[in-house]
Amino acid sequence: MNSDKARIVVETALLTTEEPISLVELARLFDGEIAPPEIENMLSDLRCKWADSGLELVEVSSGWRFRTKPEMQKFLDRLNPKKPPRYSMAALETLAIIAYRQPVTRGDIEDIRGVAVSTQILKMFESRCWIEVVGHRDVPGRPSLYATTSRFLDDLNMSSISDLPPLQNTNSLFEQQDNNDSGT
Amino acid sequence: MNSDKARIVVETALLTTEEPISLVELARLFDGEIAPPEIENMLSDLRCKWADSGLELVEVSSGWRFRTKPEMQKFLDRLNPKKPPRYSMAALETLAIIAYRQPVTRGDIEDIRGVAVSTQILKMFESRCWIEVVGHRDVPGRPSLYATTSRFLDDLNMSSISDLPPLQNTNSLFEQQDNNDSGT
Amino acid sequence: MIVAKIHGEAILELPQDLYIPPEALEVVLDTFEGPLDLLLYLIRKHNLDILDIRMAELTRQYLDYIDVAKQRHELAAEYLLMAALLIEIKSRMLLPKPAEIEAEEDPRAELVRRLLEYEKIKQAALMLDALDQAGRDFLLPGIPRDWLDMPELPGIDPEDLRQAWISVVSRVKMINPHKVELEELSIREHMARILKKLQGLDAVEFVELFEAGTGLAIFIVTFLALLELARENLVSIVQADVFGTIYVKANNEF
Repeated sequence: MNSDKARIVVETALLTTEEPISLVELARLFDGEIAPPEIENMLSDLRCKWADSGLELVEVSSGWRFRTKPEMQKFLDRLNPKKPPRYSMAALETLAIIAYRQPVTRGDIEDIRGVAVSTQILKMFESRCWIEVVGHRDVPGRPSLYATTSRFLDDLNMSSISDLPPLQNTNSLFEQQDNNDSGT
Repeated sequence: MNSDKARIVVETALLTTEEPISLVELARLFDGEIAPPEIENMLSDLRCKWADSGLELVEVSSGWRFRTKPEMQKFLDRLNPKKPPRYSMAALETLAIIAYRQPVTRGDIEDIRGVAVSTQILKMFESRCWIEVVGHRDVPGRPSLYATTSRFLDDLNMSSISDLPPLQNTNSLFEQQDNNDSGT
Repeated sequence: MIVAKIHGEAILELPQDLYIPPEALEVVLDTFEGPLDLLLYLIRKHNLDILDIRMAELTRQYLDYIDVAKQRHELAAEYLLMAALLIEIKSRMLLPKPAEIEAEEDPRAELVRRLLEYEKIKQAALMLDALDQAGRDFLLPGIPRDWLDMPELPGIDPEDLRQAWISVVSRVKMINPHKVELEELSIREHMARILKKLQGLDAVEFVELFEAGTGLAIFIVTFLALLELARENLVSIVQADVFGTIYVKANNEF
């Protein structure tokens, strides 16, 4: 198979799945006839080819996939006016604690937020496959430890947890501390 | 909005919607700024643009949509592999006899295999368009003569029947024959 | 006129939002995520350094706040717990410190740590919400694969056929070896091709069976295939007159 034909196959595979496809899976398209490095070249060719279109080829946590560019959303929203609901602040804070402090128990989340965590919020993110139980803390009651999934990273267009926006220090506390430290 | 930009919006909408989109709906993308006839022009541009790819833009009863070209199936099926079904030895032998000795009657196949050939096997390969009746032998009963089809060659990635693996040297039987041939 | 000094800095007028009218409290209460959120709100609204909380003022505001809320709401226990904590901190700060426990940590330290951590998470939550989200801020392509309903057919390759043939041949060899002979494949192929061409037709001119431009080898093979077909009585080759047109017809079309 020539490489133009192969690139068409890769492009078609990526356009027909919502799930990202890893390099290893892409190599399966050709029954191992084409090696992953060559497929990587095709992916970068495809990325250039699509540069001037409404979609872009991106690498996320579980592989490669196309996504629409943000500037398209204005138009696409007119076609499909029902938008997914925005999450409440309580839900977002819970998600942020799990994302930034994982793995955490429900108790950890409650300590940080200062209020009880509703089971519904955890269930909601679990059913969206954004969080999952990755173990149990070895304390009385063996509470579940929650962490984010690769689906969460994919849906937020990130390839790893380190792509999360860095936490900001919100107060002069740390500046002062630094000064104190350097003073001693 | 210029028409290149608009065409990109139409393309993006079609690539991200599973259901066909009608002209009226497509016009909604532009809040009525672009008239359906102009969108029709874009659609025919897009159809040409996609002609050499793995997808094709088609008009169905409820609108326009992309669909995958049939020749992509072979590759895409490898992405979600199920355990591949296999033909029985009897079926493979029957097919081999038809391929290597065509045109043959059912009687020929039975003579060679030494056992009866089930009608089901012949029907199965006929319905797959791998074999066809190309004539009848002029003997009592006028049995059908089977041969392989060009579809068979395509599916096995051969351009002609002579691409079948040669039988020489695979068996002492043929070695003997080769010797005989060269001796004459 | 200097109203107050904070960290030695002169404040010339009172912050506009220092006073929250009680009737506004109820509306605002629903927007708080809990006592920490409320405390943060009060501290930030006072433009105060979180590290230097004036406990008396903060506690008074907090208590005012939950007092109003209590009249109209079933107040969550967390708010009352926080009120108790604030009062405890305040009272510990009021007590004179005996010299021997001077090194004791500022009673506000733990509260400050929690407030800072919570504020960080609050910002993180907003940052998360600002990230592009699949389905909300961008869409994914998902062209349906039309054939997925079709049952998968077994795949074979030419080697399978060769193996199958070898298996037939070796079996036949044991029974009756002389019946199996190797034939030139391309002759067989052309026999099938000629029969297909003749199908449904009365007769075809002999020369039409030879495609121009296919080369001498193909001509010879086609000719041999024709002879073989005639020998097997599958076709008739007819020439009405000497040097007349030669016709080929399939025998099944009589």
